[in-house]
Amino acid sequence: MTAFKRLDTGGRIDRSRTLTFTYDGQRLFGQVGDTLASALLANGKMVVGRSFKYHRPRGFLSAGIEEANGLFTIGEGNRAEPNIPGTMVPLVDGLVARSQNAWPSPAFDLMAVNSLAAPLFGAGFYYKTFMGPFKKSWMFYEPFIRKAAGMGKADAAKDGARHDVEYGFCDVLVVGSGPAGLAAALAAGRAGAKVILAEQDAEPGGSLLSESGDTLERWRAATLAELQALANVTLLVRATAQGIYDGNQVVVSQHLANGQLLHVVRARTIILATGALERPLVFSNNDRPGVMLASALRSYLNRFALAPAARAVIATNNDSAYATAFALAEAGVAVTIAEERAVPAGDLLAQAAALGIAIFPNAGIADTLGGNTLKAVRLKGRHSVTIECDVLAMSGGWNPAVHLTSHGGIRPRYDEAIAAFVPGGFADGQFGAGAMLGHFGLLAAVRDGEGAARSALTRCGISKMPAAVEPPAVRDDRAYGIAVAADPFAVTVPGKAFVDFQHDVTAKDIKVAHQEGYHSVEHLKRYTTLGMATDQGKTSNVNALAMMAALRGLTPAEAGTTTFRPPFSPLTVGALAGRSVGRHFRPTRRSPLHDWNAKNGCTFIEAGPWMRAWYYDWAGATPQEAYVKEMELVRKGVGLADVSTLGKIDVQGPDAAEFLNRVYVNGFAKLPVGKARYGVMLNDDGLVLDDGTTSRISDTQFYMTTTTAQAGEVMSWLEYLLQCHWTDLKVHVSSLTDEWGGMAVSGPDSRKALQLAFPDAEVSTEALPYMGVKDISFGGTTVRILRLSFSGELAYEVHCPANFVTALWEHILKAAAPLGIKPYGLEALASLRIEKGHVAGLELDHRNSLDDLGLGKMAAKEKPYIGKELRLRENMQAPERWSLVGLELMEPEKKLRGGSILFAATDEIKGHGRGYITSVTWSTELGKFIALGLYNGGLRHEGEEITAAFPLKNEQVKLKIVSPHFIDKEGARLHA
Amino acid sequence: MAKGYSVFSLLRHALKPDTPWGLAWEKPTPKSSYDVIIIGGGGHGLATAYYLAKNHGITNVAVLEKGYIGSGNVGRNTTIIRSNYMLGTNTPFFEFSLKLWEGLSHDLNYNCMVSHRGQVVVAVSPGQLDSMARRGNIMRLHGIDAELLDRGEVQKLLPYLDYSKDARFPVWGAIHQPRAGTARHDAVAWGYARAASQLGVHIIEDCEVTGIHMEQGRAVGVETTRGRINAGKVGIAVAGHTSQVAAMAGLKLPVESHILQAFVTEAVKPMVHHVVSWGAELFYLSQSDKGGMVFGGHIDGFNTFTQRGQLFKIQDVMQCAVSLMPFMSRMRLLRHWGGIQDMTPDGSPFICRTPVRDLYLNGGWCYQGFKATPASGWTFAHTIAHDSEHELNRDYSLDRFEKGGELDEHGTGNWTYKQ
Amino acid sequence: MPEVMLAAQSPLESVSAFTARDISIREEAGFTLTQVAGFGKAFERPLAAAVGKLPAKVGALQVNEAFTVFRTGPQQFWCVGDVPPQGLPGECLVTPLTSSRCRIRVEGALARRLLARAAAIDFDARSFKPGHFAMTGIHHTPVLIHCVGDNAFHIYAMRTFALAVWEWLVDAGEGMVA
Amino acid sequence: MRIPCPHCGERDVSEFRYGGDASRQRPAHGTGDLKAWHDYTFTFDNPKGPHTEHWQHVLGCRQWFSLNRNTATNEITGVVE
Repeated sequence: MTAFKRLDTGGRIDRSRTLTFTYDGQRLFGQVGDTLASALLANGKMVVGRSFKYHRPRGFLSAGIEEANGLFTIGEGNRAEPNIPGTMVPLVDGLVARSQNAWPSPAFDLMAVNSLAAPLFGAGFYYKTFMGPFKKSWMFYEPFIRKAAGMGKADAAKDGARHDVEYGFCDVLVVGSGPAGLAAALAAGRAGAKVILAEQDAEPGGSLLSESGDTLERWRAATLAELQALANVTLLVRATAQGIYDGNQVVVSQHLANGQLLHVVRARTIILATGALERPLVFSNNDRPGVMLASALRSYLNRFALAPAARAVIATNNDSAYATAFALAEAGVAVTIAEERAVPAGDLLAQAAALGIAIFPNAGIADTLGGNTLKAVRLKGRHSVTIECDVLAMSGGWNPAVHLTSHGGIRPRYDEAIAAFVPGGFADGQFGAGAMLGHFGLLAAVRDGEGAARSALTRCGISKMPAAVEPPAVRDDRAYGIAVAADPFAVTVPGKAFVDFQHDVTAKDIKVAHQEGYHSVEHLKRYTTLGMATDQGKTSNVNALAMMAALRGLTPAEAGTTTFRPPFSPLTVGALAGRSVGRHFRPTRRSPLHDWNAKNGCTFIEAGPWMRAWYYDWAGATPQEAYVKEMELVRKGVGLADVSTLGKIDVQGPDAAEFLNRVYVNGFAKLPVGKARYGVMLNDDGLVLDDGTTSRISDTQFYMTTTTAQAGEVMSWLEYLLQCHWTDLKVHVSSLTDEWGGMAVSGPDSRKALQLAFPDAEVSTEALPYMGVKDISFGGTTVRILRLSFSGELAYEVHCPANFVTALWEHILKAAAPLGIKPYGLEALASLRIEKGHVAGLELDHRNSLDDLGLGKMAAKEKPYIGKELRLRENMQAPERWSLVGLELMEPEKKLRGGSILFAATDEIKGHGRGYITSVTWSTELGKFIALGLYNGGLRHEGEEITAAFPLKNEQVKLKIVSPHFIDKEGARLHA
Repeated sequence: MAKGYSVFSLLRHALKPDTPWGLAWEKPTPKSSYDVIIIGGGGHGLATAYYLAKNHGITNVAVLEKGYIGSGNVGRNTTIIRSNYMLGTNTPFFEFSLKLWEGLSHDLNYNCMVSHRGQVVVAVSPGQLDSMARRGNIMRLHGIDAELLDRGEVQKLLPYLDYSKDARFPVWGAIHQPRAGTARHDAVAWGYARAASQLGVHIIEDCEVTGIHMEQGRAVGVETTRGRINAGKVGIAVAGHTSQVAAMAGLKLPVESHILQAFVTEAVKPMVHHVVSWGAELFYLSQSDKGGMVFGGHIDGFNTFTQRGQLFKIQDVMQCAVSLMPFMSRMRLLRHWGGIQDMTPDGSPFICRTPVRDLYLNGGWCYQGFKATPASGWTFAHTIAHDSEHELNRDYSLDRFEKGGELDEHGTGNWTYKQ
Repeated sequence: MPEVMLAAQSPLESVSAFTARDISIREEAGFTLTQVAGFGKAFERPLAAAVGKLPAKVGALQVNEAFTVFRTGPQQFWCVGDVPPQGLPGECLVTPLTSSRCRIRVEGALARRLLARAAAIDFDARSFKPGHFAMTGIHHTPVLIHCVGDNAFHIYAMRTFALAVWEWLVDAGEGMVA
Repeated sequence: MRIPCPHCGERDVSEFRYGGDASRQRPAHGTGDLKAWHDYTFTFDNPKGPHTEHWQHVLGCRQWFSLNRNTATNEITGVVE
């Protein structure tokens, strides 16, 4: 015999449409309109899970989002999600559900032996043991503890669902579609406001769905129909308002068939009509399957047409559970009420009597009897009778769902009259309505909702006020009239009386926490893990806080409550992440030559946001092989490299020269038109911000380049200086990074290559000397030729508008083909600059000063520049600072590695050393490995033999300190 | 008085359920005067009091906490402990801290669940791997454990990362510190409180300091919500609100208060057996003993005291989580919260004397306060007891910016000073 | 050597238009974009002479005969036309930006919904009407979105990010029609 | 948080770049006063309460501006004209 039976009539299920689903491999049937929970109950599944610590059998506690016990892994393979409350899963055909935390099954779980050791596992037991016998003993015990912890299992596969984020804007966001929310949405909608109504259930209606009778259903249907007809109202179902963030931004997560849609709603006003959640009562064995909340039982009965097989007991300390009792009696169930109060209201007594319901006043529950499921209850007090029953429904009062109000930092306030916390206030633009305010009763909810809508409309500046919302024609609008008994929170209960069901926190644990001094509500939570389970303490927090308050001799108001934090209910990481994951994690930045490179044997490498050309397969199959060939090409002939990723900035205006002169450490005021200059800029703190080459195009216009990595930083920095501080300077800066692309034409044959490519242009060393710049008109666009060299060879950069870069690149390759020109990539580019001793990203790491990089001489003596003052601080001028050196490997059979630590030959190899290696390359010129590094005292040690240690691989090698300019120290090649 | 904790005492209590455990720490009323007052009952303040008593025999000490102990960042962090530092005294300081962590539960007779499960920092480019190698080499040269892993080795250790072509940033390798790990954050505060209390330290909760009394340029006591309390010396350990408390003594500091968010998912069975950090963006994750994934990212990026984070940053961190570890997509976020961090321009802390005599400062912890807790308490106690810095905290002075002695590990500071 | 003409290449050459029942995404190339800035008000008169009426405040645009003029900063305009404006005097600081942006057209009954999944501004038909534009972010990159019809939009995306933005938009589109 | 850009209107904070305390007086360019630059660069009032600060609308008009925000509540009371 099962505890529940499905009724032949009533409820909101569709008996004509049967659905098939699988539970722990078993094929079961349910109806359209069922949740997984109601379908399992209809199939006689009372034990659906095991508790966290003691592995006690558990059944459904609730019918809603507060469910603590009935958690399942839903779906299979890459759609499987653990820890989903069955009460929130609408049944669909083919649904696959698995139970959790039990082996082999919830009904027969071998881990239940844990219960035997329960006295050991009291609150905070793990803090008191496992310290010995050795220092790191926890490492021995931890694996056992870890294995026992956790509920479901995560699946390692990539998520098969699709999640997206949608930004929404509205005048009024209404959270919750119970009577208060419906009334609020209707009133705001009628006034023409843009309204979003978010309902977490699959069906709108909130508490109305769990009531019986046509009157309410007619009102619900009519209200919904009108809302749906309003173009300015959007109704979202299976959509939970999870959190309110600064600026009244609300995250509403919505379940769709193929994934989740996260609505990020910027609401001018928010109406919270979130209702209330019922509290369990705390008594011995209150976790036995068959014990549930009274509201849940009403919901199973009225919404899902499930009635206890024959007998039910209702335990309550307030009036609200009587509705459940009456509905059960009307459905033919034998009902007994165990009333904690001495004298329930007279009208309830009369109605109960008329329905043949027995009431025991002053009679809490002493204990429940049965095995895995409930068989009977024993009442406490003078009655001390045992009553057989299929289901025990309990109501310990109601907690207004105040969660969202406190996300902005407003703490809830305790209301003695209803023995519960209510909103402590509302942030600007937020309003509450109905049960969440502690206003219980249907008509109160409708009134509240309409009133909140009017306040919201006023706040939005909408002056049109809507027609009044007609409330449902109900006679009896009983406010739940909670009259709390003397000891509502049952501080002294014998046996295992659960407060937090999922985390197995009992009344005794709370007593222990009190005895040990963990008094603050936060200490209580953290010490006992109360409220930390997947139900986030929705049913347990207030009971526990009130019990602790009682133990401390305080009122709950004095003891205070904990802070509610988002999300309101557990929300998948994937839903919050949306589509910005995997290859869309961050946008990929591509050079104008990307497509050409992709088609022409280029291997790419990620460099920050960029995909850069790493090496080309003409030179080799591996980067190690290819970069050496590519270097040789540049050193001996001519190569072509994509340098489009460099930051480029247009600096214009009458004060442009003065501006650059302030920003760079070296002088730019007198740079002639048609000339480029290498410049370095510092931050205010005197450390190097960036370097680059800047050319003067006209008296009032400069073409600045920056490093690839710092382009964005430098741009913002220049704008900051001009817009916030040097507002008197007439200078305008614009980013040209995307507008201009460029290529380096490098190598002894580079001039010949240019002559072949641009036969009409004069590129002789007289016409275009080193650091000369000229614009030519070519192929229908402007081509800028800059005689610069990163490699140390005779070299040029050729820039043009990005649209034409590929065509220009192909043209140069074709024109200079007789010279054997080929493309070279980033690896070779970076290696060539090491040979020349140019600093780059690995040296410009925001820790180094100008002097550290060997560039101190560049700084102007007289002229002020940014960072000048702080650059001259004591330690930054210290002779023992680490500064740039070149390094040559002295042991050719060994390997040299970036990140090696440098020591003097006589040093003991330990500690921080005297420096480190930043960049390493094979030098095609020298036929050996060389490196750049920073070394204590720098080039004062030129010629010394030192040691590089790489203890991660147990390697040490001998190096010689040399000038960082490994090639062409005199610059003859540059000026050729 | 609390009794000793052990498996035996636990058994005794199991068999005799009516004998209550005593208070973990005493709850005395404040005296009118102490030798040393520590402002702030967080991890650092409590550890300082403990080591003042234990190492220096100074037991006439009060720790003043405005709320409940551990209500600040010690109870809000992602519980990571490690010693992968490479600059100045950072390296020995954090290694000393890790060594103290190793014996902490034993020392305090309180199980802080110090788990040396190892930390793996995943590199996404060859250049980044070189930088990590530099760090790892420095560690090894200080006798600290570190291993360089290639992509294949990372895959063996962390099979759940994204190694597919879909990964926006590829796994190039990693650096692994096997002795790094996690500790149970609340237990650290409680354990220090209990141990300090047993040595005679007064831990006074719900006692907010509202002023610092000065006479002739010396700190001589504090004004509190529970009255004036005199002191021979006053130590500040209130990370998050350091500027406010220092201002009571007229000090303006190189500190800005920023919010750092943290996240925890529902518990699942063991899946992630290390602390995993990422080089693509600042991101770190571990699985708690209870089963939840605990993780975080960067600060939100502007100064605030609100303890609630910005949505865009939450989304950023979730995107990191799923992109590095695709399984995270179906994990459900249970809670997120924020802690207020003292951000300093170079990302390194202060443990030092101040321009005010008998007033000492411990703050500026940026992201790294939790792992520093034992060494911070140890060296701050030394600095207070001897009125001079310990060799391990000699670089953590207030005047380092005047001298150009920044200690920038790129754990990142408040960086807004650059503009 | 014969006269060489360099052919223009789009960053979206590797992809083709996305079309579904209520949404289409395609590149709309063939425009010139010229930024003109200046100091004070002096540069506005000669600029107006060249491109027509200027919009009064940032975020406003003016559709003139040859140019659509966007006011993109307090003292900065973007002029979009078939050819760049001619004859601007020295007080106009001219920065050609034609290559720097890629223009993507999003159109259809679902266009507003799609954009709401791409950018955090309000695309409601009652507030973002034809003739409006906004500078905002899509997929972490700066864009200018111009409403050119009831359900038609031009997105000016950064060239180097254009393919990333394109793939991001198409991905959103696929999600909506799936 | 929503930031009111004086040019583009109210936008999500993620479109902006933060620039720190705007009440600090930047020492005159080239003043040579090391102490002044140290104090300006490295020390902060860091108030818990009203704060004037720089923001740049990087994903919009790229303009820098100042606004008043309460750091205790994140409430923004307006743009500094």
